[in-house]
Amino acid sequence: MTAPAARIHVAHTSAPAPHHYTTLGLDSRKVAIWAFIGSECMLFVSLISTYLIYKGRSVVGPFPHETWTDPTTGHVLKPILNIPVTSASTFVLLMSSLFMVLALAAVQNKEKPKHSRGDRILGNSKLWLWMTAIAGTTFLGFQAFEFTSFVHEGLTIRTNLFGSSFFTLTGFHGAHVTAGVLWLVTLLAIDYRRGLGSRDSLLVDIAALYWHFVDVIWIVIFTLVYLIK
Amino acid sequence: MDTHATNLPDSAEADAHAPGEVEHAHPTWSTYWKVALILTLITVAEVWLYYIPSFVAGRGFIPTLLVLSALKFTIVVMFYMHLKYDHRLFRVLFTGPLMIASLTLLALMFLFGHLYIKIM
Amino acid sequence: MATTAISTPAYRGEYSGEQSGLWSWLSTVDHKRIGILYLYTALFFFMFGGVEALILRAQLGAPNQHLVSAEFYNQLFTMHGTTMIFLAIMPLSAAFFNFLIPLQIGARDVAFPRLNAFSYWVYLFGGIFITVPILFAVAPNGGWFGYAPLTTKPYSPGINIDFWVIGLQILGVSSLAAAFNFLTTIINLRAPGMTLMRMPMFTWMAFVVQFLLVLAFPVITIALVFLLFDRFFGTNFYNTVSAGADPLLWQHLFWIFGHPEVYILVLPAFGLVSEVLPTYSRKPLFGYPVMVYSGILIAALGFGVWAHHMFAVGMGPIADTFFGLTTMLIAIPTGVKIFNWIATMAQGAIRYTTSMLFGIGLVGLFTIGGISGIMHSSPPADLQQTDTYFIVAHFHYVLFGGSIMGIFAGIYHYFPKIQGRLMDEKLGKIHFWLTFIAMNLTFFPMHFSGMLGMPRRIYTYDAGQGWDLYNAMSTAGAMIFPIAMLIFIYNFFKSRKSGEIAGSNPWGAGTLEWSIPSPPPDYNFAKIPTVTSRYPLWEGKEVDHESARINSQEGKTAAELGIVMPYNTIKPLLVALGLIIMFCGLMTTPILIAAGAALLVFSLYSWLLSPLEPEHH
Amino acid sequence: MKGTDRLRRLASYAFFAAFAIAAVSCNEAHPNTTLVPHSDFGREIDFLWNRLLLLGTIVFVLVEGALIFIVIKYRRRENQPTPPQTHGSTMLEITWTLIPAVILVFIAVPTVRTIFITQAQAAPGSLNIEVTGHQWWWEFKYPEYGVTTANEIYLPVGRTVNFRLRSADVIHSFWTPQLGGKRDVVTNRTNYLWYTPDSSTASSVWNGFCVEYCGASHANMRFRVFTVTPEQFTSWVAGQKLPAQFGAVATAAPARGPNPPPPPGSAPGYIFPREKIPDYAVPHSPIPPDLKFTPGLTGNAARGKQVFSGAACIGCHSIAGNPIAMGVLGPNLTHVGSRSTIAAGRFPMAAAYLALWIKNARKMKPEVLMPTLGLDEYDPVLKAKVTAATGGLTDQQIADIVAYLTALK
Ligand code: HEA
Ligand code: HEA
Ligand code: HEC
Ligand code: CUA
Ligand SMILES: [Cu+2]
Repeated sequence: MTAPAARIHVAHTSAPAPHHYTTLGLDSRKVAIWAFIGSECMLFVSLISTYLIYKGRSVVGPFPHETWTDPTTGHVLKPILNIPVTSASTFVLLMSSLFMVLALAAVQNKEKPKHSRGDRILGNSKLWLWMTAIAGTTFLGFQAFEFTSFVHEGLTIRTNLFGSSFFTLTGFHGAHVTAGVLWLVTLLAIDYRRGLGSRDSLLVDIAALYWHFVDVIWIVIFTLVYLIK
Repeated sequence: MDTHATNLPDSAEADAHAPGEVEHAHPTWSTYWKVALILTLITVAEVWLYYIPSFVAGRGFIPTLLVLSALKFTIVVMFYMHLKYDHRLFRVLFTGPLMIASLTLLALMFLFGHLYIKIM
Repeated sequence: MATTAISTPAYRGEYSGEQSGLWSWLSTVDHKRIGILYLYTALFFFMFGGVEALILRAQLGAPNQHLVSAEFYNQLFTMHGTTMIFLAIMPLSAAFFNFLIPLQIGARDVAFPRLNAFSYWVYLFGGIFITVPILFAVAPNGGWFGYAPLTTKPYSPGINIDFWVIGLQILGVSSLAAAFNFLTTIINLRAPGMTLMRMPMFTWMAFVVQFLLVLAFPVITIALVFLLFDRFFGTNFYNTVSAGADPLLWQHLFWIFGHPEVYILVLPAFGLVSEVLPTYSRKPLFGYPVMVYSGILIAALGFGVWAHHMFAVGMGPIADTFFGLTTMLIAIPTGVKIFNWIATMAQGAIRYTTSMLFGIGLVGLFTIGGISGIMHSSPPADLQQTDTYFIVAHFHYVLFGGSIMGIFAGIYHYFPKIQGRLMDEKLGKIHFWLTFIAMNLTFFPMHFSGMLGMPRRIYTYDAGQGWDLYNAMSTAGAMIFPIAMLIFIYNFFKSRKSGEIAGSNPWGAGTLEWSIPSPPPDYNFAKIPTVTSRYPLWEGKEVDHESARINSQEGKTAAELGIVMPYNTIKPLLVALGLIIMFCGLMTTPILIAAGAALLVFSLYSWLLSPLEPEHH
Repeated sequence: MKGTDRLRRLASYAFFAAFAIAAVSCNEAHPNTTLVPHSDFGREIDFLWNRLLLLGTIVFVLVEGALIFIVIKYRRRENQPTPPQTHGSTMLEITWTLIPAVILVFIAVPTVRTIFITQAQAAPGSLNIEVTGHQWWWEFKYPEYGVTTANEIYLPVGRTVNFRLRSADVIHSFWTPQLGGKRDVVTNRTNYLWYTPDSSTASSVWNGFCVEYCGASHANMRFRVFTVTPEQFTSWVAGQKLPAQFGAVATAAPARGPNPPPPPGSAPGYIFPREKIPDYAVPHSPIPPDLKFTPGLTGNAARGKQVFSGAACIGCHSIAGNPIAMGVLGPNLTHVGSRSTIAAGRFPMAAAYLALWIKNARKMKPEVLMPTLGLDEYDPVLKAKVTAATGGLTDQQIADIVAYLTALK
């Protein structure tokens, strides 16, 4: 499919140029991911603003923090948010960030000598990538549980303004986590295929930045959506 | 011939960066777990506060939660996303948009009457 | 002093022999070729949007006419606005970003060449997706800002709006991908010595625009997602009156995007004239640092003024005051730009090339649009102006008089760099003068029809309203545009074939892109230059670019020079295709969604896992 | 190049001359001008506008003047050496940052003042009118008097009127250019707008428009404002309050004030005389060429009442005094015969137009909600022919309805 344009390498490079010249000596991919994260701030702020704007404006329940009695049927609906469960999932996501930094450190230090068993565990990139991916998946599991129980309790994306803005906001976050898990799995596949070494640390670093950012967004959502009444 | 011209420092912003990743003073395992601990503690504190009805009813509840969450936010960004140690360009690329995003959020809250200023 | 490291010999043939034919265009990752693709496509859409405008004008030429039905008229103005903004001006700017940024900063390509190709293909497919419906009279008909709840399912049950929602979403993907790419390119691929404060002004404005894109597009993405969910899944964001939805949410989200968007449309043109005016005045840009800061300031302030499009919605006195005042503030940095351009020309040696005429045209005409903008910025005064032709006059002065004038200045200026030949100056000047007259004859009377009470977006109006004369003038003016455009098109294709050979620096310009052959070789710079000033070719030695020109006749290929070039690849196109198929599936059948997703994922992985270019050693 | 630049200058003079002419030109030629205000609100805006125009013109003349001067003066001459390579001037740049800033202060201060004046609460004792925007017509209610009309407002001069604006469907915008600025009519929100028509405007007609794009017939969502003397207003209200009646019964109307009792068959209260309505307020919309009505038919109002009461009409229209007509989807027709236009200012109120309207409203006005009702007519929205089974009305039936409706004064 591809037609190689030119296969001849640089003839007399005076300095050992590892890759193309870059102005700041930074890898372009890392610059791009930070720009992307900046852009994502606006994305999530739009979602969060909408949630907050519509907060307290729903005409019918269920509501996040208040009980609601359906005037037509007389059903009493409890506040729908389940703080204990979400606290647990929040904790899991926080831990995944720890695993992620450990995965990155492991990849960065791949070639460094390992002296103790602790060093070897900390230096096991596969382990930490797995842990991160599992934590992410667990978080998604919690979310799936949350969504289904909400639907059972009578809150769907169509029920009221709260339902629409809540599911869209947390759903977008969940989609980001899902993409992150896929990314991690891809890294794992590479790790199994050829091993990730310190020369790949950038690959992991970028994934990690994305992962942490998704975590950071959850920190905000947890407070604004779940805790503040 | 030299296609990758010699790396003249870019006087304005390339301080001391040679091409390729520069090893900064990276945080280590001990930083990482401490950070995780702090994050966990803050989260516990947040949820705990949520369950104190008198505090929730008070005026300090929302500000406290906002501050705590901002604190967590900052810690993750600074340490896990190693913004504290990284090139300052990244700080600009992140804080700039974050500022605009926060101001937009604030403005929207005013516009939809969730926050208001009293005049007259 | 030999301040510039001018490139060494470089070049042979138009493009390397192995890169011609249709396949090479489909699989190209060369930023210059992608720029050319953008240019052609966007010019096509510009004419398409123009023809839509001509039909609008024909209908409005006299009262109570019925050339087109009300329904079709509404599709026409919606698609005219949408086409001009998203399919003509933004991509025309993108054409210049693509072609010029790497050349101006001394880079071999953009940071992510394949992503660049992807952006283009998504734009092309998205453009086709959103344009084709009008041929079947089922085009979007909600206006270019698609106010909810009119655009929600209960009030727009047809598929018209679906095309709009999905089409804009697709185009957003393209713009965002391109923005990350250029942002990274400008930050990270500048040649040694090309500090930020030495960057050519076009690149600077492009840089600012990328920030605007990166921050504004996510907002409309979300606004459109809500609308999409409302239409497809029955959510309540703007949909249901009974659920208590607030339609102002859409307006706020849209304009948080929409106002920065108008600066996205005009800043590239500002950048282009900032190259054009100094060149033909043979003087450096006056007040370069202030030009940079004012550009940044315009962009930053641009995020705090959005609600000036909503002065009539009843936001209350405090919001009106705030947004009115921030809007007025923008006049200051913009004014500085206007004055600095004039000061650039003062004491210069002005050559009236076509490009320069368009550049001067921008300064003169944009000012008019800016002044009417300030008239809208006073909220009570705007209550008599908003949604009338006075607004239509304002935005055509800034969009046509600003963006389009600037882009034409850029086309005439850079045509020789792109094609290696000069455009015909005589035809060019006819083009300019016809456009200038048409522009003023069409849009100036709209100030009157507006202040005399004519609402916008009306497919017809009654006789005796005092608007007949001004509408007749506008329509007459509009009919001159196609003549001008046809002359331009003729000139463009004729010059491409048989124009005078340009040489590397036909205009005696001062910036880096003029130091290499025209058209530039695929690798741009045989040797990455070291930059020591803002106008290296003016401050360096004349012989340098003279020798570069001579050398360009016996240039070498990248292979001979040992320059590593990226592989051509079709994968970005396939990913874009997968994306489009997915979105088409959303409107038709889930099978297509699955097929599109499969193609997308497969091609994306195969793209990401294949190397960009040959190994270095 | 000299010639062309002179041309440019001439052109700009011409534009400004034209602007000046437009600004001073009288109402008749420019019946919707915003430049000749007739209310307190209008004058507030006009004051701002004049200042904006003045300052804008000064900026325009100075900038374009400088531009043209420099472009001509510094054109390249033969063998000219490289011009001086000036890079900037801090003094100059500070100057042209400050001057616009000062100009803006002169705009900003009165702007803020006017914002707060015009958005204050309406004075107590104002006349309240509830405006509801519908796709594509206006419903007006006078809650104090229990009067409902469509597409026409009567205002007593000298009294502040406070509009309460709400929408039944999408967003519209309410505008009477000569009387004041516009205000959007937003779904799920209530907006207010007030102004006081000048006393000098008694016996005038003003055009009003919907100025927010609201769908297919946005262009046809117009209305009329009649400013009348307080006495005429009182009489009008009295007439409108009565239930619908036609024929001789009308004389029972109580006529107050200086107006003599109306002759039989005319309106019970004051109505703005049709012959005094200026041309700009009389619709000229063309009739669709393919819509025909049997010539020479005469209708019977009493029969028309029966047909009306048995047809689809009652599902959407109310007529006070006809207990079966209670619909709320369409305009209230109680005094439809007293209005000067139908279909939101698209056609004059006259038997010929009304007949065609009832026969095929959707051909008369794109995509209206009111269905096509003439027998064998093609409904362009439903894309089907109207049959007897779907309630099609013969021309005779329509003529009867028309007789009935035109008599409702
Ligand atoms: C290229 C695009 C572009 C640009 C650059 C601008 C620039 C400006 N615009 Fe415009 N605008 C649009 C495109 C643009 N606009 C579009 C498309 C719409 C309509 C959208 C729609 O409804 O469809 C619109 C609508 C619009 C509105 C809403 C009107 C309404 O619907 O009611 C307002 C209100 O404040 C406004 C204001 C301004 C102002 C203050 C500027 C300023 O940036 C202008 C600043 C420039 C100058 C002032 C001239 C130079 C300065 C000097 C010479 C200094 C001295 C001058 C003074 C002191 C006055 N614009
Ligand atoms: C960059 C943006 C841009 C540009 C360049 C233009 C260019 C033109 N625009 Fe428009 N316009 C908008 C952006 C733009 N417009 C927007 C955003 C709206 C608002 C839409 C909305 O309300 O939603 C609008 C609305 C708008 C209206 C108001 C419609 C309404 O409210 O009802 C009108 C009416 O006159 C109009 C006219 C024109 C005309 C005559 C041109 C001319 O300059 C066009 C020039 C013509 C050509 C360039 C065509 C040349 C053609 C050929 C060479 C082909 C010849 C060949 C054949 C005939 C086969 N435009
Ligand atoms: C589906 C509802 C519906 C039905 C049925 C209907 N109308 Fe209407 N009618 C409307 C609406 C809505 C309008 C306003 C149309 C507009 O101006 O956009 C209207 C307008 C009118 C007007 C003009 C009123 C004015 O002041 O502008 C008349 C007269 C009228 N209808 C008469 C009739 C008659 C007679 C019938 C039956 C034979 C009828 N309508 C049946 C909905 C209906
Ligand atoms: Cu109602 Cu436009
Ligand atoms: Cu704006």
